[in-house]
Amino acid sequence: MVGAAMQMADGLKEQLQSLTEGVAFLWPEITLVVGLLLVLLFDLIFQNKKEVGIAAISISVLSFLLVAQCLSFVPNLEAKDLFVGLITVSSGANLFKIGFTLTALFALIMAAQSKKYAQQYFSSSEWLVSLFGLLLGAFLMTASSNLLMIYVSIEVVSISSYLLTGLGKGLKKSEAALKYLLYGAAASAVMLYGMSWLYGLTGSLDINTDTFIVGMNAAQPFTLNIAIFMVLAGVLFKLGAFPLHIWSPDVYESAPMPTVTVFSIVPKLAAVFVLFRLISSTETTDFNWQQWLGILAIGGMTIGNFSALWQRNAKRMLAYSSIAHAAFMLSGVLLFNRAGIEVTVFYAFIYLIMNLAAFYLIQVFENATGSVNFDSFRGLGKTMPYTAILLLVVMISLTGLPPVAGFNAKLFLFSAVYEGYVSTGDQIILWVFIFGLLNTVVSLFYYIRIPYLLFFKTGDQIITKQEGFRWHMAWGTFLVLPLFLLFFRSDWFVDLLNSINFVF
Amino acid sequence: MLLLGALMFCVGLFVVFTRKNAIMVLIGIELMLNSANLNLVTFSRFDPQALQGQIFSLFVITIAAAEAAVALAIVVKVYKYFKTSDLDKINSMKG
Amino acid sequence: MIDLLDIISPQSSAYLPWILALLILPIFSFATTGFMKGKAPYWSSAIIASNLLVAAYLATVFWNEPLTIRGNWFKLGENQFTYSFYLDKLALTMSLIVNFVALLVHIFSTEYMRTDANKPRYFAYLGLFTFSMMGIVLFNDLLFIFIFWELVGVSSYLLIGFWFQKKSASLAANKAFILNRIGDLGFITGLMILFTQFHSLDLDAVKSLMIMSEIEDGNWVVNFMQGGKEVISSMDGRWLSAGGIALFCGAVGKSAQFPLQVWLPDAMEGPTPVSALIHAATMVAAGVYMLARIFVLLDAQALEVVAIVGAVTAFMAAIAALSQFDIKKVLAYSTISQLGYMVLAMGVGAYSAGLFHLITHAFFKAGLFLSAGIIIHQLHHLEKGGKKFDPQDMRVMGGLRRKLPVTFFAFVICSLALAGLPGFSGFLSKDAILLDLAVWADIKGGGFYIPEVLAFMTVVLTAFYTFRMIYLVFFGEFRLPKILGDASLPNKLKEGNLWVTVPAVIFALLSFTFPFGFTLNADHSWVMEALKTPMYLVPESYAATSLLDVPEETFHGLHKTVNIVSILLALAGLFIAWLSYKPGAKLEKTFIERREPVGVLGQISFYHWYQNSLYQNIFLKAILAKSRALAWFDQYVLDEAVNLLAKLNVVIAHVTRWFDQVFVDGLVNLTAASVGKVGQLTRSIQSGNIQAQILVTFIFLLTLILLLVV
Amino acid sequence: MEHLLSYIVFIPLVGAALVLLTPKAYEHLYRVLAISSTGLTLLLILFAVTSFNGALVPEISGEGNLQMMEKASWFSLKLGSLGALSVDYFLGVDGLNISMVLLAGIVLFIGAIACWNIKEKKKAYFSLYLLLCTSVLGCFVALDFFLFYLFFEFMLLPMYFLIGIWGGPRREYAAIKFFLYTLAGSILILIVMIGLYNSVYDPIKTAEMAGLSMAEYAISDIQSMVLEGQIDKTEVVKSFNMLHMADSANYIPGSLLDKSGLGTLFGQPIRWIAFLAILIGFAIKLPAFPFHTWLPDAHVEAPTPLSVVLAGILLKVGGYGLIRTAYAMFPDAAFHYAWLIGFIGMFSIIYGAMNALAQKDLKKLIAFSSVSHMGFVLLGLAAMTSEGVSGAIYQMFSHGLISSMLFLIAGVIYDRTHDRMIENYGGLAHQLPKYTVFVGIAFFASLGLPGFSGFIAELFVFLGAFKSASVIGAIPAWMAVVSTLGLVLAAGYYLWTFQKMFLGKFWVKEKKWVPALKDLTIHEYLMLVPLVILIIAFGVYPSLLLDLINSGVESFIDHLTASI
Amino acid sequence: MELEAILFYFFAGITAFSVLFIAVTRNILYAAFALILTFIGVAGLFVFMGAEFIAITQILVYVGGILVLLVFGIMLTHRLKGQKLKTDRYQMLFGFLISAGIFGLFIQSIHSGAFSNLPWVDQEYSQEVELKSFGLSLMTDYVLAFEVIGILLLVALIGAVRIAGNARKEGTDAA
Repeated sequence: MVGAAMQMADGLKEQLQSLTEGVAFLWPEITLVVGLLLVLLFDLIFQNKKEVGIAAISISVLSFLLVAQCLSFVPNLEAKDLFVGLITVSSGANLFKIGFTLTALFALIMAAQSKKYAQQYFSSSEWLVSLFGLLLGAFLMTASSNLLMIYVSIEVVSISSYLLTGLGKGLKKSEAALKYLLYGAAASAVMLYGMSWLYGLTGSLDINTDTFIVGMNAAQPFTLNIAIFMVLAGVLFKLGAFPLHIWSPDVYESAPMPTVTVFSIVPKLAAVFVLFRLISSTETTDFNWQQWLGILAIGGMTIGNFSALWQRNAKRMLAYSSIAHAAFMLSGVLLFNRAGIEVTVFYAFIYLIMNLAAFYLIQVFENATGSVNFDSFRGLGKTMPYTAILLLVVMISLTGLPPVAGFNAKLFLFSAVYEGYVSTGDQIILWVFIFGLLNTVVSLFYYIRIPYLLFFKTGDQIITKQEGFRWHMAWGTFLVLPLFLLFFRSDWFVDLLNSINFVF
Repeated sequence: MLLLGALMFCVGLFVVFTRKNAIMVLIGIELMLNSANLNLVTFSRFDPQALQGQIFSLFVITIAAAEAAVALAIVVKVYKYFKTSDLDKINSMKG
Repeated sequence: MIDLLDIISPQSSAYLPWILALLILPIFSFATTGFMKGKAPYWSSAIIASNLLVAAYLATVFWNEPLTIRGNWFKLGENQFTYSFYLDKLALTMSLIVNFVALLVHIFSTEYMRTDANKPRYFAYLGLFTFSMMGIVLFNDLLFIFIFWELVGVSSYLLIGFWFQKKSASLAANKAFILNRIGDLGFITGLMILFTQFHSLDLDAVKSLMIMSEIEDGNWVVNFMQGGKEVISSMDGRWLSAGGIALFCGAVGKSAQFPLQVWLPDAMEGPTPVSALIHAATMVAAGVYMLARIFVLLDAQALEVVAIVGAVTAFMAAIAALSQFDIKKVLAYSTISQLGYMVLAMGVGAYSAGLFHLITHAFFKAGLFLSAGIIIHQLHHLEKGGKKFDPQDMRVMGGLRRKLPVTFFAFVICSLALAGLPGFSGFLSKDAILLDLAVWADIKGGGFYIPEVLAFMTVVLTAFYTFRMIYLVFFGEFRLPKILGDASLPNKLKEGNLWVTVPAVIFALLSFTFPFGFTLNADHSWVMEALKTPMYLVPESYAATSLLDVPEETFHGLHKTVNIVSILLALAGLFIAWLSYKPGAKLEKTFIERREPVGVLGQISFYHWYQNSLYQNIFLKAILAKSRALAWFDQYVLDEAVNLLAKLNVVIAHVTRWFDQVFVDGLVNLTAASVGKVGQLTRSIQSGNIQAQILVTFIFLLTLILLLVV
Repeated sequence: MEHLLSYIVFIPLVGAALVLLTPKAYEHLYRVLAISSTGLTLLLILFAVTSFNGALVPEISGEGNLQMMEKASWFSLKLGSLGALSVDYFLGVDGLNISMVLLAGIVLFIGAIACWNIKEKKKAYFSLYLLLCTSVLGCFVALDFFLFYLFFEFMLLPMYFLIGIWGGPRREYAAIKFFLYTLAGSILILIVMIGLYNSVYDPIKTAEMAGLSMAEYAISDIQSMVLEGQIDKTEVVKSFNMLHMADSANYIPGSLLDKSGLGTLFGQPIRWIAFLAILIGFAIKLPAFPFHTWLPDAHVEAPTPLSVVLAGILLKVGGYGLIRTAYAMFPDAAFHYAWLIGFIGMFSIIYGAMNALAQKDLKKLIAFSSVSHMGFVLLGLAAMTSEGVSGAIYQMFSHGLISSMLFLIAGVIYDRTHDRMIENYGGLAHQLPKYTVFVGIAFFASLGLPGFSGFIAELFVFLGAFKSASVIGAIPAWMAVVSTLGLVLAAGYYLWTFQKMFLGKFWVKEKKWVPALKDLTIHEYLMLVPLVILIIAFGVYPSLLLDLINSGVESFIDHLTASI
Repeated sequence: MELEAILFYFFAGITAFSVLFIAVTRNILYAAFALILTFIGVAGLFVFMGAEFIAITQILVYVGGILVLLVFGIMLTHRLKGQKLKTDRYQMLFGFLISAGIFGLFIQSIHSGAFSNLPWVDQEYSQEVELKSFGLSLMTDYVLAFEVIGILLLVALIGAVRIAGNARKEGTDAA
C-alpha cells in the first residue's frame, strides 16, 4: 500500500516535472493569457480615455509575441508530446501560430484605422479579450493531439468568435451572432457526439497513442465512418467548408472588418491543422479520406465560386471566396503525402496574406465610401488609384494568375493533385483536379468585378481625389509585396517548408 | 445506453430543426451535448485509465454552461432588437 | 543521277546589267514620272524608247544563241530558290513587241491624255505595266512569272480604274483583278504541284526533271538528287494533268478565256490607249506566252482542255461581238475571240502558229484600238460645251471616212488583218492555226471536230463583225448631228494630229504580210522559223501526239483546202456584213434606233451569253449572301454560343445559389405545405433562416453518408 | 553583349517605372519615355538580330546551339514525393523565335509612336503600354515554361485595361471578352504545363542531384539511367525547361505524358488530349475558328495603338506558342491531329474572308482578315514540312507588319472623323490622295500581292501544305488547293472596300467631316513609311528573314519527323 | 442487483420519456422542466456507471446553472402577460425525416459497431472511481485543459455580460 503510494507519488513527481517542462513550450499561449489579463486589468483600473492604453498594450503584446515567435522559430523541431499527450508541439504548428499572430496584429491595425468603429474596439476590453481568446484557442488547436483538447480548443475559438460577432451595436451583428452560435453549437454537438463514439471505439482520447490507432483499425467500418465523419463535420464548420459553410456569408457580412479578417483566416487554418492531425492518426483505417474530402472539396469549390458570382457585397463575396479557398486547401489536404502537406501549408499562407490584404484594402475603401457594396466601388480607381491597383493585385492573386503568389499556390496545389492522381490513379483526385481548374476560371468572373468597377465605371459619389502619401498605402504595400516576393522567390518559403518536419 | 444516447441526440436535433424559439433550440442543443456525455460516461466504464470519458464529460458540461451563458446573452440582445425570439422572424440579411 | 542543285546552279553573264536595265528602266519611269508634271509624257516616252533600244540590242546579240542567267534568291529549308533569265527568240521577240507597242502607246497617249490633270500618274502606271510585263517575259522561273503576272494584274487594275471617279471604271477594275485572281488560284495550284514534285520552280529544272519523270502504276514518279540527298517524289499521275490544267487556269484569267473572260469587255472603261497596250497587244497575250513557256509540260489531257476552252472562247466572243454598239466592246470581244484562237492553237500543239498569231494580233489589234481611240478622242472634242453623248457608241458615228481619212486607212488595214484576208498578217497566222487544227482534229477524230467547226465558224463571224464595224463607223452618213440636232458638228470634226495618227499608221503597216515575210504561206514566215514547236517532255504515256510527229504530207494535203475554205468563209462574212450594214441597208437603219438587239440570238449575243448576269446575279449574290449569312452566324450564333458559356456560368451561379439557399426555402415551403400551413409559405420565402440552413446541412451530411457509406 | 535578351525584355519595364516616377507636371515626357525605351529596345533587338548566327543549327529538344542564352536558377523546390522542381530564368533565341523578337521590336516601337495622340490618363496609359511591351518580349524569349507562362498571362492585364479604359464605346464588353477568352485558353495551357513539368525532368540537374558528374556521363547516359530506374525517383529534378520538354527521352518513365506510358482519358491517349488542350489554348490567342469571336470586338474597341499591338504581335504569341510547345513537345499528337489542324486552318482562312466580305466596319473587316490570315499559320504548321513551318513563321512576321499598317490606316480615318463605317465614305482618293496610296499599298500587301511580304508567306504555306501529302502525309493536298480560295476572297473584300471608300465621287456622310479630312501628317508618315519599306523589303528579299530561321526550322522539322 | 436493475431502467425510462416529451411539447416552460427531468435521469444513469462526481456536477451545473439561465432567458424574452409560452414549429416533416434518418443510421451503426465486443471493452473495470484520483488526474494530466477552460469561462462571462448589458442599455436608448 505504502509502496504503491510511494510509487504513485514518484509517478506524480515525474508527471509534475514533465508538466513544468511543458510549460516552457507554452510561452506563446501564456503570453497571450498575460496580455488578456493586462488588457482586462487596464480596463478595470482606468475609467476614461482607455483607448490608447488598451491599444498600446494589445499591440505591443502581439508584436512582442510575433517577434519572439519568429526569433525562436526552429524549423526542424522534434515533435514533442506535452502534458501527457494532450498537446504536441511541432514546428509546423509554430509556423501556423506565427501566421495567426500576424493576422491578429493586422486585425488590430485595421481596427485602429477603422473610421467607424475605432473607438468601439478599444474603448473597453471585451473585443480584445475575445480576440486574445480566439487566438489562444487557435494556438491550442494547432497543438492539440487529444480529442478532449481538440474539442476544448475548438470551443474556445467558437465561443470567442460568437462574442466577437455579437459585440458592439447593431441589429445585424446580434442576429448574425445568434445564428452563428446556434449553427456552431449544433456543429460542435455533432462533433462531440462523434468523438464520444471514437472514444467508444478505441478507449482512448489521445489520438497519437497506439491504443487509439489500433482501436481505429479494429473498428467496424460503418460505425467508424459515421463517427469520423461527425468529427469531421465539426472541423469543417471551423474551416467554413462545404457543407458546413452556410453561416459564413451572413457572419462575414455583419461582422466588422477586423473581426472578419480574423475569422476568414485564423480558425480556418487552425482547422486545416486539426484535419492533418485527424488524418494522420486515421490514415490506416477504413475511412476513405480521399473520397470524402474529394467530394467536399468539389462541392465547396463549386458552391463557393458560383455563389460568389451572385454577390453584390464585397464581404459576402469574399465569404464565398473563402469557402472556395477552403475547398482548395481541402484538395491539398486529401492527398496527405509530404507534397500535399507542403502545398497546402503554402497555399494556406498565401491565402492568409491575400485575405489580409483583401480585407485591409476593402476596409480602406469602406472608410472612404462607407459601404462595401459593389456599387460603391465604382470609379474609385480614379480617385484612389494606388489603393485600387493594390486591390487589383490582390484580386489577381486570389484568382491565381501570375505574377503574384496566388498563382504559385494554385500551381503547386494542382501539381500535387495531379501527381497524386498519377501515383494513386484515384478517380476522385482527377475530378478534384478538373473541378479545381474549372472553378479557377469561374472565380475570375467575380474577382475581376471589383477591378472592373474600380477602373471602368464612373461613380456617382464625389470623393476627392487622393493624392500624395497615406499610411494605408504603406500598409497595403507591405501586404502586397510578399505576394510578389513569393511569386518570384517562392523557393524561400518552400525551402523553409521543406526543412520543417511536419509531424502530427 | 447507447441507444438512449442516440435517441437523445436525435430528439435534440429534431428540436433544433423544428422549434422556432431560440431558447427551444438551445434546449435541443443541450440535449445533444448531454447525449454525448452519456456516451462518454458509458464508455468510460470500460476504460483502463478509467477517467478519460468522465473528465471529458466534465469539460463538456462546463463548456455547455459557458455556451449557454453566451447564447442567452445574445438571445436577450436579439430580443431587444427584434422583439421576438422566433428565429424565422430574425432575418435582416438576404443574399 | 542529276542533282537539282547542279541544274539550278548560278550562271552569270556580263549582260546581266542589260537585262536588268530592261526591268529597271520602266520601274524607274514608274518611280519618277509622277514627279514630272507636264513633262511626264516625254520623260516616260524617252525612257521606254531607250528600253526599246536595249531590247533591240539584246535581240541582236542573243538571237541565235539563247542566254541563261541564274542567281540565288533565297533558300527555304533545303530548297534553293533562284531567279533566272532566259533570253531565247521568244523572249526577245516579246520584249521587242512589248516595248515597241508601249512606246507607240506612250506617244499616242501624249496627245490622247493631254488635257487630263492626272496624266503623270497615267504615265507612271504605264511604266509599272511595262516593268511587270518585261518581268513575265524575261524570267525563266515560274515563281517569278507568277509574281510579275500578279503585278501586271495590279497595273491593269490601276489603269482600268484610272478614271476612278467613274464608278463603272472602278468596278471594272475590281472585276478584272478579281477574275484574274480566280485564274491565279489555278496558277498557284500548278506551282504547288510542280514544286512538290520537283522541289524547284525554275523552268530549266522543271523541264529537266520532267523528262526524267515516269509513270509507274499510275503514279507520277521522279527520282533525283538534291544537294547530295536522293529525293524520290511520287504522286498520283492525275496530278500531272491537273498541274497542266491548273497552270492553264492562270492563262484563262489573264488571257480572258472562257469562263473568266467577262472582265475584258468591262476593262474598256480604261483609257483607250491602255486598251490597246494591255487589253489587246500585250497583257492578255501574256497568258498565251505563259502557255508557250510551259507548253512542253502539258500532257494530252491538259492540252485537250486548253484546245476546247480556246475554241469555245473564240466562238462565244465572236458571237458577242456581232451586236455590240460600243466600238471598244466590239474590239474587246474580238480580242477575246482572237485570244481564243491562240489558246486553241496551243491546245492543239500548234505552238509556232499560236505565237505567230499572238504577234500579228498584237499589231493589228493595237492598230484597231488606236484608230478607235482617235475616233473617240475626236468625237470627244465635240462634246465640249455641247450636249453629252457617248463617243464610243457606233450609233453616233457613220461616214467618218471622209473626216478621218488617215484613221480610216489604218482601221481598215488592221480590220482586214483581223478578218484574215490574204495579204494581211492575220491571214498568215490564222491560217497556220486552222491548218494545224485540222490536222489535229483528223488525228483525234470524233468529238474533236467540234473545235474545228467552231474555229471555222468564227472565221465567218470575225469577218462579219469587222466589216459591220467598218460600215457603221466609216460609211453612210454622220449620225451624230441628227441625234443631237446640231448641224454644225460635222465641220468641227477633225482628223487627229500626228501624235495619234502616226502610231496608228505604223501598226497598220505592220498588219500587212510583208513584215513577216513576203509570202502567203505561214510556214515560210521567219516567225514560224524562229519559234519552232518543241517536243513534249511529259512521260510518254501521258503525252499528246505532237504535230511534229505528223508527216509533212498531211499538212501539204490539207494546206490548200484550209486556205481556200478560210478565205471563202472570210469573204462570206464580208459579204453578209455588206448586205446587212451597207449604207441604207435595213439593218443599218433599225440599228440606229434600237436600244438593244431584238430576238433571242440578238439578246444572247448582246449580253454575251448572259454570262455576266449569271456571275453577277447568281454566283456573286450567292457568295455575298453566304458571307452575310456567315457573318450573321458568327455574330449571333457562334459568338452567342461562346458567350452562352459565360452566360451558362451565370445560370449555374443562379442554380447553385438556388441550390445553396433557395433550395432551403423550397424545402421549407414543402414542409409548410405538407403540414397545411400555407400562411407560412410567403413568410418563409426568405433566406438566412438559420434552422433551415442547419437542416440543409444535415441533409447534405446524411446524403453524403448514404452515398459513401451505405 | 552579355544579358542582351534581359536588357531587351526589361528596358520597357524600366521605362514603365520611369513613367510612374515622373511627376504629372512633366506629362509630355511620358510619350518621349515610351518611344525612347521601345526605340532603345528595338536598337538592341536589331543588334541581337545582326549578331545572331543563322547558320548554327539549334537543337530543338536541347540547349545545343541556342544563342544569347541566359540561364540562371530562379528557384528550385523539393516538393516531397513530387521530387524536386526547378524553375529557371532561362532566355534564349533560336531560329524559331528570333523573327518574332524582331517583329515585336518593330511593332512595339511603331505602336509607341502611334500612342502619340493619347490625351487622357497618360501616366497609366504609357506605363501599361510599356508593361505590355515587356511581357510580349518576354514571351518570345522565355524558354522556361514557367517564365513563359508568367509573361503570357501578364500580357492580359495591361491589355485588359488598355482596351477597357481607353477603348471605344463598347470597350468594357470587349475588354472582358478578351480577358475571359484568353484566360480560358491560358487555363488549358496551365493544365498541360502542370502535366508536362510533372512528367519531364532535367537530366543535367538530375545528375547533379544524384551526385553524378556531367564530365563522366553524357545526357543520354543519364536518360537511360532514369529509364532503367537507376536514379531514385526522389532525385529526379523536374523541369520547366521548354527545350527539355521537347525531348521525349526526358520524360519520366511511366508518367502521364510519357510517350510509352500512354495513359488514356476518355479513351484517348492523354498526350493527345494534352495536345488538344494546348492547341485550343493557343488557337484562342491566334485566333482560329471557332475561337475567334473575341477578336473583332477587341479590335473594334481598342484604341489604334492597341489594335496595332494586338494584331501585330499579340496574335503571334499564339502561333509561336503552338510551335514551341504544342508541336515541339507533342509531335506525335500533332501528326495525329494534323488533319484537324489543317482543316481548322483552311476553314479559318475561308471563314474569316467570307466574314470580312460582309463587314461594314473597317476595323472589323481588318479583324476578320486577321482571322483569315492567321489561318495560314495553322495550315502551314499542320503541313509539318519545312516550307509550311517557314511559311507559318513568315506569315506571322508579315501579318504583324501588314496588319499593323492596316490598323494604323484605320486609325487615320478614325482620328479625323470618328467613324469607321465603310459605307459612310466614298471617293476619298480625291480628298486624301497620299493616304489613298498608303491604303492601296496596305490592302494590296494584305491580299497577298507579290512584292509584298504577305505573298511570300502565303506562297510558302501553300507550297508546304501541298507538299505535305507526298512528303510526310500530314494533311491532304486538297486543303492547300481549297485554301487558295482565301486569296480571291481577300481580293474581293479589299478591293470592294477600296472601291467603296476611295474610288468614285467624293462623298462623306456628314458635312462636318470634310474640313477634318486632311491628308497624312508627318507623324503618320513616320509610322507608315517604315512599315511600307519593311513590307516590301521582306517581300522582295525573303532571305532577310529566312537566313535567320532556316536552320531553326530545319531542325524543328527533323525533330518532328524523328518523333512521329 | 435486482433493485439496481430496476432503478437503472427507471432512470432510463425517465430520461427517454422526458426527452420524447420535449420533442412533442410546444410549451417552452414545459420543455424546460422536462429537460430537468432528463438531466436528473441522466445523472441517475451516471451514478449507475460509477460516475457519481459527474452526476453531481451534472445536476449542479445543469439544473442549477443552465436551466436557471434558460428560464431567465424565457422570462426575459417573453413578457408574461397572459402570453402563452408556446413556440411555433415548422419544418416538421423534414426535421422529422432527417432526425429519424440519422437515428436509424445511429442504430444501424451501433448495431454493426458492436461496441460491447470491442477488444478494449473485454474486461469491465467496474471499480469505483476515487474522487482523489479524479482530481489528481484533473490537475495533472488535464491541467492544461483545465486552465484553458478557466480562461474560456472568463472570456465567455465577460463577453456575455457585455453583450447582454449593452443590449439593455441600447434597448433603453432605443425606447
